Amino acid sequence: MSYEIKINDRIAQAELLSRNGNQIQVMLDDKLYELDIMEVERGVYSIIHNNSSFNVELVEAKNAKSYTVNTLYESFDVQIIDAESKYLMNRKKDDGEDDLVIASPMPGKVVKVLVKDGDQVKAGETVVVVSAMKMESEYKVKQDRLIKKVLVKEGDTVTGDQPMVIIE
Amino acid sequence: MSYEIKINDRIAQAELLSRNGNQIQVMLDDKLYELDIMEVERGVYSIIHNNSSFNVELVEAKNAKSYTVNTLYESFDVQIIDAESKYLMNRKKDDGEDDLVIASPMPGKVVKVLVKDGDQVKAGETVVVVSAMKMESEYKVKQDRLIKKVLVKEGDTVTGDQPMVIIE
Amino acid sequence: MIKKVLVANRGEIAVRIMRSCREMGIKTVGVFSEADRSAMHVRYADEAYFIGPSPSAESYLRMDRIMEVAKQSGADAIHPGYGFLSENASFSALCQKEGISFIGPDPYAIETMGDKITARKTMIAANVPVVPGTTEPITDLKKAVEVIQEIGLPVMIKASAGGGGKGMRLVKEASKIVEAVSAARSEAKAAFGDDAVYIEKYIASPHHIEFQILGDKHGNVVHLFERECSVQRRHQKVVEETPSPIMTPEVRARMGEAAVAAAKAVNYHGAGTIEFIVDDNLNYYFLEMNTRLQVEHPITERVVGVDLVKQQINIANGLPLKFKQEDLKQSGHAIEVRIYAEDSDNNFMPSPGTIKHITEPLGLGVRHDGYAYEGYEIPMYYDPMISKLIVWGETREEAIARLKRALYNYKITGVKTSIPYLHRILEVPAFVEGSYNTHFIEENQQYLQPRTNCSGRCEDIAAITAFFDYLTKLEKLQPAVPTKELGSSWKDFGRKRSILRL
Amino acid sequence: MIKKVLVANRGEIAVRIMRSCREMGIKTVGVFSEADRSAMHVRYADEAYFIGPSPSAESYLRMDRIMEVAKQSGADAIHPGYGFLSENASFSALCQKEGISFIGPDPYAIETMGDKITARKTMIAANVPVVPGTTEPITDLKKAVEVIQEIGLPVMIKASAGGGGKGMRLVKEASKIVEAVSAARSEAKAAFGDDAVYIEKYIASPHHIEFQILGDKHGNVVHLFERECSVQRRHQKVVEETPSPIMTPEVRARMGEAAVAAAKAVNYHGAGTIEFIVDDNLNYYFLEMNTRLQVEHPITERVVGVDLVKQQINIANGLPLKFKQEDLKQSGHAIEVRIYAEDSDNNFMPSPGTIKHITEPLGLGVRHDGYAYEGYEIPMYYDPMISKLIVWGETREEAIARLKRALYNYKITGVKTSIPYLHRILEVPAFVEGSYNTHFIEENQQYLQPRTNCSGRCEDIAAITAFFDYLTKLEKLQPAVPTKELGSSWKDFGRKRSILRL
Repeated sequence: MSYEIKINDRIAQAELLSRNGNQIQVMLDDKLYELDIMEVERGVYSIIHNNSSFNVELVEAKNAKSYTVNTLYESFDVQIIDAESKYLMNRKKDDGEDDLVIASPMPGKVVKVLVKDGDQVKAGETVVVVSAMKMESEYKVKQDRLIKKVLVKEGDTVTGDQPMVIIE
Repeated sequence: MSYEIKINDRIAQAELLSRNGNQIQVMLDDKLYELDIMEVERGVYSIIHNNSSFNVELVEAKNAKSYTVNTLYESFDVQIIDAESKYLMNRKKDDGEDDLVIASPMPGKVVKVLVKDGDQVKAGETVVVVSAMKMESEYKVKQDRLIKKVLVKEGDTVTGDQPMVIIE
Repeated sequence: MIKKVLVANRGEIAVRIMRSCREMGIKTVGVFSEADRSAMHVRYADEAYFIGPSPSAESYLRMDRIMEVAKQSGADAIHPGYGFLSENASFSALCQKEGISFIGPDPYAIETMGDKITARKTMIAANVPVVPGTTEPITDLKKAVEVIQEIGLPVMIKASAGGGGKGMRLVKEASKIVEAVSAARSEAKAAFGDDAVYIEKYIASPHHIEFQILGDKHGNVVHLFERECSVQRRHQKVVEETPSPIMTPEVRARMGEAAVAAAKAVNYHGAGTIEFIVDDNLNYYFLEMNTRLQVEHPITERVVGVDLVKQQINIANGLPLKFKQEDLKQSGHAIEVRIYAEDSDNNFMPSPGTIKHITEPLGLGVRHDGYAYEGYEIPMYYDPMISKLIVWGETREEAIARLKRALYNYKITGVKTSIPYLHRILEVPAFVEGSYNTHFIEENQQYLQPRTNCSGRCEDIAAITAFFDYLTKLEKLQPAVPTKELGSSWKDFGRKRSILRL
Repeated sequence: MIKKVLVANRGEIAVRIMRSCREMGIKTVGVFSEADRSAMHVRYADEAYFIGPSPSAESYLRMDRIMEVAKQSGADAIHPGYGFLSENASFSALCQKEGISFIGPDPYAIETMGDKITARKTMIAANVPVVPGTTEPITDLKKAVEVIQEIGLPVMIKASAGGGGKGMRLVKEASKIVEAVSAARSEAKAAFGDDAVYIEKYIASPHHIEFQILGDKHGNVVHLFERECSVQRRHQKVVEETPSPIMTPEVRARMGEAAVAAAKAVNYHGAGTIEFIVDDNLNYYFLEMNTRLQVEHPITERVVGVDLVKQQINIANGLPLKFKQEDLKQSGHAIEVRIYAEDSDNNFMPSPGTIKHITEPLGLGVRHDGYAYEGYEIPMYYDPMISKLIVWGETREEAIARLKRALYNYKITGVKTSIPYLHRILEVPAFVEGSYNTHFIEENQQYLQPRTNCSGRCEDIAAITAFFDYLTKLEKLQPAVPTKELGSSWKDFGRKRSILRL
């Protein structure tokens, strides 16, 4: 089965052709890769390709299908796109620019909540302000929106990726 | 509920009296311990007792109820004894000295298998020889036994605690 | 003699201090805020006491709580580390009053050096060069011109009431003096309603070079040579090295003497640092004194071969310094980099979070002072520094190569770190040549942007690895393959074992 | 100049060599056996090649396979590390023949020093002191007595055909000579049917002290001072330190000269070690030469400030040594301990297995050379050494304190290690005083038994922690608490997320 894989801005076709222990054959777009691949530590892979040795670290991002992938000095955002992801991506496109959920990408403390359930907000309006390590970040909507549910209050500590406000 | 805990050769009564976040009260035999306990890394606990700071590492031994516990310079074998363990311990006593399964305590290579399914062996006879890091260990039976099933063959690599021979 | 030290700090420095205490057979007492229950210093200390909520003002800055713990635990000394209470004269005084040894200078030295104006006056009195300039506001054009001629060009004119660049003028040519003074004054008047100005020597290519000093309670003071700290971002040091690549033996000797004189001027005891601003011709001027241990102290320790924390404790114990100036020398080259939890490529945004995986660099010439561990959540309340990596080499060239090798092998996942950014700094030509000043980061932006070090193959392999991991996870969700038939005893055993394993 | 090095080894030494290569900008090629696919040296190398099954004879000792990989990868040099092919003259010769630089001495030096008798004769010719004794069997009582008088008492008489203590006699007094020789001979006759004996000077309190040397291809040889390696268990070094606590500057200078002479006697180039046996009066005798890098080389690197692997590569490149004898000096004190995966309290049984958790010691004066990582399974086919911990201190006392601090903070779970045993060694009075010889471990058994360092509280806390962990696991098996009601959008979102998370 062929999958679509999003690497930063590129979308590539990937298919696992064979697997025999550590030895795998993968077709990535029109290139055939024969790799010796092994998870040596949790989330750390050792890969030997044509006798070159690579260390690749995977950190799961938002969900099991999206990764931050670190190679020697580089970092890639990689997303595996299956039917469900496609559906969600299309739906998101239809909705315009906003995510349906405003989440803090990093842990912090909610400094200000500027809306309440049922509020109508205008494009560009700030919804919530979060402080982490003495820096404040403002979270805004990009379109006119209805505030469906506010999930945090001022003073709350939020973890990374914790939903704070649901909009419609 | 009170549990029996085996620490090396001592058997103690333990009961969790209360728990409030990291703060716990445990009765161990006739001593009351009020601890601040926290798993800080996988299998590593930080404990503060009367403001003394302890680091305790747990390594699961044969099963989820037995641990090797490392404190500063010491190592303890700790086993939680519940109804099931008691039953097994009693049964083992009835059986005499042998375990029903001969397992290698460490990874190694099977050098010799001296028995086959259905063999009758005498007390003290060697059943299997395992080599690890150039040292050979002989596994013997302590009583006259019937070999029920041999699970390994010469040249096999065994992991720690892997059953090799089942006896009756 | 000190037998138990309360370390009134957190993070890497708390652990670093406790290490030296342990080597000296001294017991340690840690204190912690709510956010720090699982922090390494709590785990490393012999005793640990909770002192309050996460914000520093409610915990690590609470002198009363800390003093209470000192008494409760029977600590006979307090080490403040750096930051927090380390340069707080009242805390030093409180310790004095309570009869607990403060491992640092006395309140007088902290106070004198803590106030810029007093410090400047004290240095002038001690014949330590300061940046030439006026200490009193000038309200008169003629006086201003006179002063400028006295100081010598170039100079910077600054609005006395000012800030934000308003009323500031740089003057490089004699013909522009009058014009510049007038312009600055009228701009200051318009902006702040006050046309008084200060005049200061302008240093076009400033180097930040500091000297480590140690003074005992018997009046002996020595210096342990310099540290070059010109690689700074927003006045925050990023890379430090010793020896300074621009230093000469003659200037080093003279600056060292000035540093010792500066410390003696305030009867200094303990470890301290004299910061100088140095121009390209190696003219040096006193900037300020840090009356505590510096973050970058390890490079001095490595090149001079002295444990500065142990020296601090010995001094607090009233022992005389066991070495004289002539016993000390620099050997080889050391560099320190500070690893921050930050997204260096995204405006250096702090990146708090949980460390998922950490691989520390090892081997020859590598020292690592950190406090993070796998599963540790870097709290958002404090400085986002994770660790300091210190390398030593026979030569500067070797030290740079070694640092690159160490950074290459230093892996932290879970949070973004400054490691890639630091690696880029080490490859900037001006850094490699050792010819840089405090404008280094600003001036070398083109070298400091994220780059692609790896061919398309790298990207492909990254994609394939994620893909493979995903497939493996999917597979694990399938029902397990039925186990082989092994006879009834074996099945029994298997069942029993799976029960035992919960 | 060498651009790509094949490292024909595994474990910590392979990684250590690759580190120096990386600092020099040299590419590295790793080779691995079946058991080593996940080993650190495979991950660290730029390139990695599979060379055969796990047993060394079928992989790391396969000269042909290694040479094939060298050619396939375009490596221009091979570093053999220690062990495996490092002292194999044929391999050195094969490299010569194939035009690939062998980073080590030429076949002649390896061969000459590899054969005990030839080495002894070569040393005698070079005026390097050897242990006085006979090289030919003696079959005659009178001749035996003569030789003993020449060598001087005490001597050991050994059966020529012998072994297992049979036919061995220690003679301390002149009056017992004839009796002892006769007894040894008749015992030897009875046991082996041959009454020939050897006679050797007996050293009652032997110290194992070795000198590091470096020789280039231009005839320059220097020594990098001594290493004291008398803490041995079954001839296996356990703790090494430099300087030796029994050394004097005069003897050091003379032994250094002897070491240089020994190396010159075989036109040695590369890094090598001259091992001496030394008595309590500092009489020293050549024991053997190791024509390779030693396991304990890092203590020399630390105290002398030289990267020995880089020197080896420079020498292989044909460069002259960049320092003379008078440029080298020792500064401070360094100690190395070897961390083994073993059960030291259970007859030192090897303890292979999977590393579950590892916390490496950090901070001032600590070097760590290892190759294990979390999740790594230590294979059963090779030496069970996990890592080497090297510390430096201004003084021997500080180095010991630092080593104890580092061991305290070094945690490895999953396998048993020698860490607690090493800690006990550091507290043995004879070690603390620095007055020990190769009988140290034997003679100090009473100090080396496992002890209880902790009160009954420790045991209780161990029990409670396990108990608590068990209860927590039990709890996790209970059905989860239902999630809070958060409105339909939120529930939808929650559901979606849990799907996304698989």
